[in-house]
Order: sequence, then structure tokens, then C-alpha cells
Amino acid sequence: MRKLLEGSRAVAEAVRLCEPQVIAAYPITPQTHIIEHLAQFVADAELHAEFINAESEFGAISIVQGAVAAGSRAFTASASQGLLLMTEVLFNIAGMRLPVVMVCANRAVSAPINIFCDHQDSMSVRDAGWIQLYVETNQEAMDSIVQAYYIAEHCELPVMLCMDGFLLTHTFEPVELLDQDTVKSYLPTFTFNRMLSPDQPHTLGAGSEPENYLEYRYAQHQAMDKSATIVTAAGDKFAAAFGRSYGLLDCYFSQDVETVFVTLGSAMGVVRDVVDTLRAQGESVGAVRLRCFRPFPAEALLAKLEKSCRVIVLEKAFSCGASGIVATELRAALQLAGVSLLVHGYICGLGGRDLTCKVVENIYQQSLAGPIAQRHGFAGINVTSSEGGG
Amino acid sequence: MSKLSIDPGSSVTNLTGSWRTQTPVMKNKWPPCGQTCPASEDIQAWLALASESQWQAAWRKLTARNPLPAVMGRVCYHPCESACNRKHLDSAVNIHAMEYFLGEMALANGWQHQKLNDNENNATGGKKIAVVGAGPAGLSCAYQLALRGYAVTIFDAAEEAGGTLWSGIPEYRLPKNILKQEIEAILKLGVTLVLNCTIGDIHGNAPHPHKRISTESLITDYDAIFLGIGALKPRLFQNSQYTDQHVLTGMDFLRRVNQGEELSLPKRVAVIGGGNTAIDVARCLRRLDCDVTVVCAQDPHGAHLAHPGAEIPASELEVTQAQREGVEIIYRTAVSRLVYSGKHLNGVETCRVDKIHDRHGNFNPVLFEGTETFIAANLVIFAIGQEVDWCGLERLIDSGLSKVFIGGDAAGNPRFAATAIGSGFENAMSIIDYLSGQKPYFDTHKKAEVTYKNLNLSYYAQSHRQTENAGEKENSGFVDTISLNESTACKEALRCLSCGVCFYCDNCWHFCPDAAIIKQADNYTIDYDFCKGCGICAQECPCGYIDMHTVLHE
Amino acid sequence: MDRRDRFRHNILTSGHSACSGCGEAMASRMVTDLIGPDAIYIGATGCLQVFSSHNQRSAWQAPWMHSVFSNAAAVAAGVEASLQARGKKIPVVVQAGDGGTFDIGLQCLSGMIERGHNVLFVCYDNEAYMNTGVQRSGSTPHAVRTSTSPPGRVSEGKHHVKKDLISIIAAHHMPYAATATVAYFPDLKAKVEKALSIDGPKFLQILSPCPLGWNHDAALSVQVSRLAVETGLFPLVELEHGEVSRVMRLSTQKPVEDYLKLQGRFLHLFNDKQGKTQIRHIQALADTRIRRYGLLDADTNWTSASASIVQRGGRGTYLPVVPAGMSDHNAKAQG
Amino acid sequence: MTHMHSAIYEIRFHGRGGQGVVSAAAVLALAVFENGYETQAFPKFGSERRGAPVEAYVRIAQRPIRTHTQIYTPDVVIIQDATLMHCASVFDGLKPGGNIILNSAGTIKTQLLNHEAYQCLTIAANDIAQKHLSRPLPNMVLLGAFAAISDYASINTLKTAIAGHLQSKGKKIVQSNVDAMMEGYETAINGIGT
Repeated sequence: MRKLLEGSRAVAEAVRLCEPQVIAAYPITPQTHIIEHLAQFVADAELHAEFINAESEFGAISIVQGAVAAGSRAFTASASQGLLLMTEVLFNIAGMRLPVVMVCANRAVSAPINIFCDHQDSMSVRDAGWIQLYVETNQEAMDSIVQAYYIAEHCELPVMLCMDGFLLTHTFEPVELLDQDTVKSYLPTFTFNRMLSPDQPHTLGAGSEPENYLEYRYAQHQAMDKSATIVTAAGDKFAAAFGRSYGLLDCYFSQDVETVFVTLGSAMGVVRDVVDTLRAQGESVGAVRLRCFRPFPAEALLAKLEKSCRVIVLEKAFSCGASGIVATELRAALQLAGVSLLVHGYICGLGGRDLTCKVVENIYQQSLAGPIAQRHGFAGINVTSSEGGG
Repeated sequence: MSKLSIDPGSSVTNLTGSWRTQTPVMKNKWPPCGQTCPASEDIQAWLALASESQWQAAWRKLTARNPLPAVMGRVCYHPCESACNRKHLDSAVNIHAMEYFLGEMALANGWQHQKLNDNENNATGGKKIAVVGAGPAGLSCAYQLALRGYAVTIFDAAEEAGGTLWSGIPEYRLPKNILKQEIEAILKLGVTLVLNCTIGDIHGNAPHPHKRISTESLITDYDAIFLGIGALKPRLFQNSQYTDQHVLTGMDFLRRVNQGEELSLPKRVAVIGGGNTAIDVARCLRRLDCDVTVVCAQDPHGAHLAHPGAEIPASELEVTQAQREGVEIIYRTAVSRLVYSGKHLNGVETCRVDKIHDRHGNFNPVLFEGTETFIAANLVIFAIGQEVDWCGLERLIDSGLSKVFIGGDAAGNPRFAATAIGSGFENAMSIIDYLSGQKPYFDTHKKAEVTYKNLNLSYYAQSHRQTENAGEKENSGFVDTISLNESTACKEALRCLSCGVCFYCDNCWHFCPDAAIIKQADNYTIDYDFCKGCGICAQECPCGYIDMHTVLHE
Repeated sequence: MDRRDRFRHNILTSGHSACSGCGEAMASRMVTDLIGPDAIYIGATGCLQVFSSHNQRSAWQAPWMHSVFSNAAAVAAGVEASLQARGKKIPVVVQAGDGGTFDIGLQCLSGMIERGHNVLFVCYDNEAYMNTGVQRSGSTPHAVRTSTSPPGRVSEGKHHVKKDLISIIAAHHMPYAATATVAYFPDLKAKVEKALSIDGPKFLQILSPCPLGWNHDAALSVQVSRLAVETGLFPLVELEHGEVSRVMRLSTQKPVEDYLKLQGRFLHLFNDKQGKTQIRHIQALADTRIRRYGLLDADTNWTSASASIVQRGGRGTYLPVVPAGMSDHNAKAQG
Repeated sequence: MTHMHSAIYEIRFHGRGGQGVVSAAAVLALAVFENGYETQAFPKFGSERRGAPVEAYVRIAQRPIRTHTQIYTPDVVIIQDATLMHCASVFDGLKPGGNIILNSAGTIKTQLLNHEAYQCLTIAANDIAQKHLSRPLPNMVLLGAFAAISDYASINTLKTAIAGHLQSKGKKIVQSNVDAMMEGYETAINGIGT
């Protein structure tokens, strides 16, 4: 059944179907609608869960950590400053290998304070040890929630589902609803063999020494690497069950083309339009969307890109004083593989700056003109407005 | 390896005992009460039982060392109480009254002593022991031997058993029937008592009606002989004739009073001497309505903390009670001569004492000339000590026979009944050792003492003696002893601090931060694998049962 | 599992690496053995967590988890929510130091209480950040020497007075909040049992001397905590729904010097004139607390003396230890 | 440059916080979706509070809509508050021959001198709203007016959409909003007629 749903509502519906026993959150725009919907479900007994209004995002993620450690499926969501306030616990959860699932409604990070979409929040915790999925549409957001639980619980790693604030969370789009029974059969009941219980009085979260900390981290890294196959498997299994398939990457005419756009999240929509336009004009263009950013799907990307001669990375985050994050990691991957092709890195859409077809087309034209001077371009930047410290 | 969950208690592979630089050691100690008890009673132990109202068990624990609690509960000068650590917290435990109470209770309920091993002949090979003298030493020795199954016969020249307890202690302090009953209880163990019977080879003046046994036959008929003949020969004042009208000895006076003889006494009497006998005599005289002046060569109690030898030897309690009864005591004074007018005694001339002891430490007062003072008295009673009378027993002692043992006053001990009882016990043990060739087991009292500095007083509640004079009452100006009742006795027993003896309060077990003290059903063990030696268990042990040793103890 | 002792569980057992004479280990052993193995324990970062669970070894014999410094109360709330959701009735207990309670952990604690989670939060108050080497915390009393409040030419140690946490906690209309200390086991036992009997949030602040940070003889940990009470500096009180419901009366008030002079952290106060002034200040603080809680005239037989008395056979013990069969089962479960 | 996907019909709402601009967009999208079209509705928030200028967008197409950009060249602008016209931006990018639906008591039309290029419909939505909702909440009235000039949404689909969107607010509210919408529709039809 197809329905016109706000992105936040679509996510909430999916969470409801996964039947978490504990939900804890703290309001922050643009995430708030998600937990408001969930609160309503609990109030209407459409979802039987403990809904806990935490005193902060830090508390919320900690409550979720405790709930999962105690053997319950749980959920939380946040954004921007809220996500950064969670940071300490995000690392801790990953280090303890707890299968937590959360949504990040991507939003810019202050100062200056800005509630609109970019990826600087989730990107800044990319090293926390969480699997990160970036979705393009409300449909994908809904579907990926179910997959996120599948992935987390199969590889005992936390999953962060990143969806663009406002651009998805507050946008009404037609969504094919999931049906409860199929979700049930897709997602087994939650069991956690390290759960806290008097029947197995073990210790979680013990300290380590120089002799073994490295080994802990290495084991975690290996699990991260392996998880790529589980992300793929989850997508395939989902396709079998629901008829919509997802993987590490999402490709659009990327086979054997000269220029490939690489981007994340909802920006892919505009890129698809631009690709159509350019191809109609006879240009050899395609696009690849990085659905799974952590673990970084280097091999899959190489397979798609090595035949092309030009890559344009459009990303909504960057490492201040260094470069675009995806572009940098892509360059590294290509160099490791001995593939030499030009990677044009563009920072775009920061703080909700609209990424329009025109902007993307200009970037394409520039890239044809040759490599840009800087490590990366700032798409559509108005330099006069940024001079003198703004 | 990187385990995401750690097994419970896996820390026990980390033996933190290696951190230790000092080591707690749990060891029962000998409380000062028992340490100072001349009869070596395990006072703490029987108080503990009493505190749980286990009266009979307490009495048995007490009588393991002293078969005469009702007697000693009256006549003992209880040094145990002066030693009691409790006095540092509030006031000493009233041990004297507790002993009295238990003794009374035993008599009231007719509790009987029980032999330690019933198949006596196997244990003792039917060995026979003669005990000469039915005083406290003899009774104690006979009792201990009989308890262990030996055949004992007691011989005494007097017509009543008890020795000085019978002849030397006035009725008001020790009713005769009490003494009789406790002696009865001893005899019930199968001890034979032969009275009116002199041992020895002397001829002539022995009291009547009379039996005599030669040392010869004693030596042949018995496997061991214990001489507890006391010290009955009074020391005499130089060249004065003892006539009933003017001059008596303390022992003679007390014996005759105890026999119930009606003495015609003048109003004013001087008693010479500072021992318990002198005080007994003085207190008797007060009860016979005489005005009494005690002339004593020593200083009062507490005047010479350095050498108590210079203080009046009678027990402090006796002295104070006597004074409360109106006895006048003149200290550091000695008699230089008796003052007669014709045949009639007017009084004594006394002098201040310069030195009390000569350079050999013997009691030999030197007087200040010119300090002569006259004390009016129509009767003088000398209680200046007794000596042992070996007359007739020479062969037993001189021949150095290994089967002959000597105890009590006769062995030169301090002249106290409690000391005699202790001496009787020790001799009994030696006799058994001699007869059986093996040392009998008994709790040796040679243990470290625990002072109140070893205690943690914060764990004890303040609680005062039932009454400061529990065990005493004023009776028409005279002090008599009374008993506690069960509830007051229980309260009093609970006041015992159990110095140096663990009473399972669990403090060490609660407080050990390292789970290194393991509680067992009836004690604690220290797990030295983990003990870090912090010393909290020792610090918080209320009774000083735990010590810290700086030497590692593995 | 370690089952050496038939009479207590040793939930926190031997082999932990606390300092010799650690008051926190002592207090935690009392509390956890009173609660028993059928509970879930959450630890905040701090000495207790570090010395009990590191390097692949754990001294805990009950389910125990540590996340980070400041979120123990929130993690516990999550555990409790999970148990609620699964209809399980198992006590959830937080153990934190004063840093994880008074300071960095206060926000999560306040939220946990406000939401009414059925969690017992136990604060082992040793009055400074001992784990990091004795820095002052919000719990550090006035004039104490710590490495971040050192006495100096113009300083007499910490300038500010100890945060009145129990009042802050009680102000949440808390069902039950109490203070206790190791010196008075019967009092501690009664309070833990009372707390466990209450459905909802409850809080215990247990003064736990630190021989290292307070700089006193390791053997004196109990003695020092006893004096903290007897001087009136650390009142033993119970508050229910914000009201003082019971206090432990002082049988006698001792001068604060008796307490201060045993501890190196106060030593500088005995050296000069300003120090004497600070001691008078501390005495005034003690007197104020005594007046505030009526510690000398409270109408109760529960006094510092009666709570101290030891008897033959102990002063109360712990939960019965699980029968041998059960322990085998546990051994399997964890092995 | 023309795009293959330029067959997308775009509507831009202008209003003030509290005037139900976002709901209007959502309800319209629901109605359009009900009508069998692909659609997309989304607001452009400032950190908006009551009274601040607010925009919301609706896209309508025959095929799935992929872009999530804002709307720069609308086919229709619906102005919920006439006072907003003083900032000219409300007409920015309006396609030639595009529609303006303006909430106004009517006199204002004369001021729109330079807008003859557009088909302008004014409607006193506040008064109508006041009548039905007892508060000047013009959004549903204006949606009714839109139904009058467009085939994308019909009265029936709007009814369903309102019922769906305001479900939680209860039947009474739904009905009064439907009534407001209906009167907006009829007023607009008559207005166009004259």
C-alpha cells in the first residue's frame, strides 16, 4: 500500500514494526518529529515500548546503551549538537560491540548555529566505530531502518542511519508501506548473548591495558570490514522479501562513462536529474551514491569507477583545514589500487544551502575545464559574503 | 585476545597478598582478670557463659579451677577486679559478686562436680594419693585429682575440714554451712576425709580425741603425698607470755571465736599487724562490741606505688570495710613494749617506723627513738604472721622423696586462700605428671596479656556495675555480702569486654576491603593470598584478638 | 566464581587492586553483599570501576557493566526500562563515586530520579577525584588539601564548602534518600534494606574514607568515618519525599580536631594562625549541621553509641548464600 | 535550458507562521496524491515563530519526483497574507501566465499594476475562515480556491485529504475546515465567473 508520508513519519512507522522495547530521545530539530510520532504510537498502544524522555541526548544514548546491554531492542534519534553531545557514548557503544540502532537527522553544526541540512554532524563521528548508512528518499529511510536492525544484530555493531534533515524528515513523499508479518519474518526476535543477567553474572565494559587495547580495536576493525558483506546480505534479503533492493552503493548509469558523480543522501535526486539532462545532450555521465559510508566500500567503488576518467565528489561535509572527507578517502583508495583518475572534490549544501541542478551542471562544466585549483571547490560560494569573517 | 565479557570473580588469580608489609594474626590472649587470678580461673570464659544465662555451664567452667566459688565469692580479695580493663571505660566488672552468685546458685540447685574421665582405674592405674591438710590447697589438690579419677585421702588434725577457711575466717565473712556444703561436693567425688588425725612422728600434746599416722606408713601406703599443711605457727612478739587476759595470737583468737567459744573481752583491744588476719580479728572484735585499734607497721594503700611491699598487706576492700565498721588503724607504727601495771595490762607503747625492711628485704622495722606513744588497751592481739610448722614431718621433707609435693602457704606462697587453691591445682597436675609420666592437658595461662590499649572501646556500650557495692550490704553498721539475681547477674556478665578473646562480633569480616577474612561456623580465617595488611581488622577488633605483625606470616 | 565464604556472596571479591585499607571497596562490599547476586550493577568510571575490572579480570560476581564517567544513572535507567519491558523484577544498582554523582554525573542522576526509574543509586563519597590522583570535587570539604586546591601563601586549601547533595537529591521529592558510612554497619544495613523495599528511585550517600587521598593510616579508615559522624561533620540522616524522616543522634559531640588531626589533607590547618581560623570555620560547619538535623536532641534511641555496640554473634549479616547447587549453575552459566 | 523533468507542476505557498502554510502544502499534496499524481510537499522553515514569513512547496508530476531542491520557478503562488506582498520576493520566478491566489478583502488588486502578466485571484479568505473556524486561518479557503483554478486537486480529494490530515483533531474541526474549503471553492468559481 502506497501512502504520502512525511519522512519522520515513515521512519517512525518502520521503527514501530521492528518493535523496540525501549525508546529514549531528546528533542532537537529536525529530528523531533520522529520521536513525536513514536511517542504517539506508544500513547495509542500501537507500540508497546518504554518511551523515555531523557534529560539530554547524552542521557538518551546512554539509556539505549543500557537497554540493549540488558537484552532489549532499542531506538534513539538525534542530530547536530545532540549527536556531538552523544559522541563519548557513541564510541563506548561501538567499543562494547552493542547492536544499537539510531537515526541521525543530518543537520549542520554550530557556530554559527544553523538547523538546516548537511552531513557535518554524522561525518564528525565517522571514526566512532558505527556503521553509517546515508539514505536518499523517505522510502529508503523506512526500508533501511529494518535493515539497520538486521545488520546491527548480525554483526554486533551499532548502526547510524543518516537521513537529511528537513529535505527528508519534513518532506511528504509517497511511500510503499511495510507489512508487519514480512518484517517479523525478515527480522528475528532480538537476542543478545552477552546480555546482563543474574544467570550469567559477567562483567561488561572492563578496562584494558597497553598489552591488549590494540587487540580490542583490531577485532572491532575486522568486524567493521566483515560487516560490508552483511550490509549487502541485508539488502538482498530485503529485496527478496519486499521487492526493493539496496546495497553498499546505488549506481545510476555509472557503467563505462567518462564522468561519474559520487554523492550521498538526498542530493542524489538532483544529480539523477542532471545526469539525465547531460546524457540527453550526449555527454558520457553517470552517478554513484555512497549508501554505506562506514565501512568504506573501497572495492565496490573502484569496480564502478576505475573505467571512468573523471570523478566528481559532491559532499555536504569536510574536514576543516584539510579537504572533503569522501573525496579524500576515495583518492586514498584509488591510489592504493594504483588507479589514477582525477577526483574533483566539491563541498556543497552546507547549512541547508540548496544544491540545485544549475549548481551541479556548473560543477560539471568546471570539471571538464580541468582540475580545480584548490584541493576542493565550495559549490556556489558567495565569496564577498564570507569576507571579513562575515 | 580481547574478551568482550569477563568471567565473574576472575580477579582471584591476582594474589594481592604480595602487597603486604604487615600481617594480621588472630590469637586468643589471656585477659588481665584471669592473668591476676591466684587460682587462674578462666574468668572471661565463665562470664561469657553467664552472659548467656548458661549458669551451670558457667559454674562448671569456674570450678574447673576453683571448687569453692561460694566460699571465694565471699573471702577472695579479687585482684581480678583491680586488673579489669573495664575500669578504663566505666567501672570494673563485678567478678567477685558473679563468683558468689554462681557458687550460691550451685548450692541452691545441688549441682554436682563431674569426673573428667569415668573409667578411672584405666586412667589412673588405681594410684592412691594422700593429701595432708584439708585447707584450700589440700581441698583444691584433692579435688583436681579426684576429678581425674584418682583415689585421694585427705588427713587433717582439726575436727573440721577447711583449714584456715574454717578456723581463721569469722562467720560474718564465711558462714560455716557454705564452707561445709562446698567441701561436701568435693568429697562426693569419692575423696576420703580423715579428721582429728595428725601425721607425723611427734609425741605428747596433740588435741583429743585423736588419731596419729606415721610418715612411714604414709610413704608406704600412698603413691604420692601432698602437703598442704598451711602456716599455722603464729609469729610471737618478743618475750611476752600469752595469757588469755592480756595477750592472744590472731589465729588462736579467730579459731576460738569460730569454735563458738564465749570469750570475756575487755572494752579496749589493740590488734598488732597489717595482714588480713589482723583485719579479720579487728572486725570480729567490733562485732563483739570492742573498741579496736590496729597498729600496722606499713603505710596505707596507694602510698607506695613504687614498692607496694611498704603498704598494708591486708586487702584494700577489707581495710576500707573495717574502717567503715569503726576500726581505727594506725599506720607506720610498731609496738616497742607492752605496758603493765602489776599483772594488769594497760596498753602498748608504740613508735613510728623508720625502715620497714632490712637490707635483705626481710620485714624488720627500725623504730624512731623518741616517738614513743602509749595506746591504751586491756587486751593485745598479735597478728604478725604465721610460720609453717614442720614438726613431725621432717622425714617427709628432708628425705627429698620425689613422691612428696608441697603447696599452699606451706610452700611459702602469699597467704591467700585463692593462691592456695591455685597452688593445689598446680601440684595436682605435677602429681599426675609424676604418676602417669605424662603432662596432663590444661590451658596454660602463660599468654600475652591484653591491656585496654589493645581494645577498641568505641564498640562497647557504657553500662555501670549493678550497684557500686553489688555483693555487699550494710547490716547494722556491719558490711555483709549479698548476691545478685539472675537478671542483674546476666547484665553484669554482659559487661565483660572479653579482653583478647574473640567473641565473633564479625567486625573483621565486615570491614576487610579485600574479602581476605573468611567466616567459618565458629571462627574466622585469614586468606593470606589476598590480605593486603591494611590493619583495619586489628584496629577495629573490639577485644584485641587480632595483632599486626611486621614480620610476614605465611 | 569464588565461593570461599559460606556466609556472604563476596559480590566484590578478592584480587581487586584497591589501595590497602580502601574505604570504597569496604563500603561496596557491604552494600553489594546486602543486595546479593540477583541484581544488575552499573558502575561509573572511578576508582571502584578501575580497581575491580581491568586487564581481562573482574572482581565482580554479579552482572556488572561500566559505560562512561557521567552516564551511569542513564545506563541504569535503560537497563531498568528493558527489565520493565520484559516484565522482570530485578534490582538495578548504580555505584558511583562523588565525581560521578555530585559533579559530572548529576544531570543524568537528576533525570533518572525525575523519571522515577526503579533504581538504587549508591554514591561512595570519598570527597575528591581519587582515581585521577586526588583533585578537588564538588564534594571536597572546606579547607581540604587536594592537588588542585593546594594550600599556599594565599590559600588554605579548598575555598568552597562541600555541596549539600543529599538536599539536592531529596528536593526531587525523592521517595528515599539517606546518608551512611562504613563505621556503622547496622545503620548501613537498615538503609540498604529500606531502599530495596521501595519501588522507585532511591539514593544512598556513603562516606568512604580514602587512605591515599585523605592521607591517613590505612588501618584508620573505619575510625575516621566514625569520627566524621561523631563530630557532626557528616550527619547520618534519612529523607523521604523531601522530608527528614530519621537521623542518627550523636551520643556525644566530638570536637572536629579529633577528626581533622588524623588526616594529612587537613594537616596544614594545624601549622599557622589562618589554619586555626579554618578549624574554627569547620567547627562552625559541624555545629550548623548538628543544629539543622537536631543531632544532639533528636527524639530517637538510634544513636552513634547504640549503632556501634557489638555483640557476641555479630551485628547483623548478609543475604543467605545461594545453595551449592545454585553456584554450580552459575559456574556453568558463566563458564 | 529545458529539462526532461520540467513537466513538474510547482506551487509555492507564502504565509506567516501560524497561518497553517505547512498544513496547506501537506493537505494539497495529499489531495493531489489521492488524485493519482506523484507529489512532494515540504516547508522552508526559518527558525520560524508565529508571525514570521514562511514558505512551503508542493510539486506535482506524472512520474516519481527525485529532486529535493526548493522551488524557484513556481507555476502558482498562494499568498496567505497580503501584507507579504510588500516584499516583492513573493512573485520571484513565477512563470509567465502563472497563477496568483491572494488572500485579500479585494481592494488590493489595483496595487498589482505590474502583474497583469499573471492570472490573479483574490479572495477574502480571512473573513470566510473566521465564519467557519472562528479564527482567520485562511489555508483551507485558499486550497478551495486552488481547486477552482486547477484540475490537480478536486473538492472530493481535498475533503479526503483534510479528513486524513486533521483526523486527530476530531470530526468537528474536520467539518469546519471542509466547509471553509468549500466556500473558498465556490467564492473562487463565482469570482472567476464575473
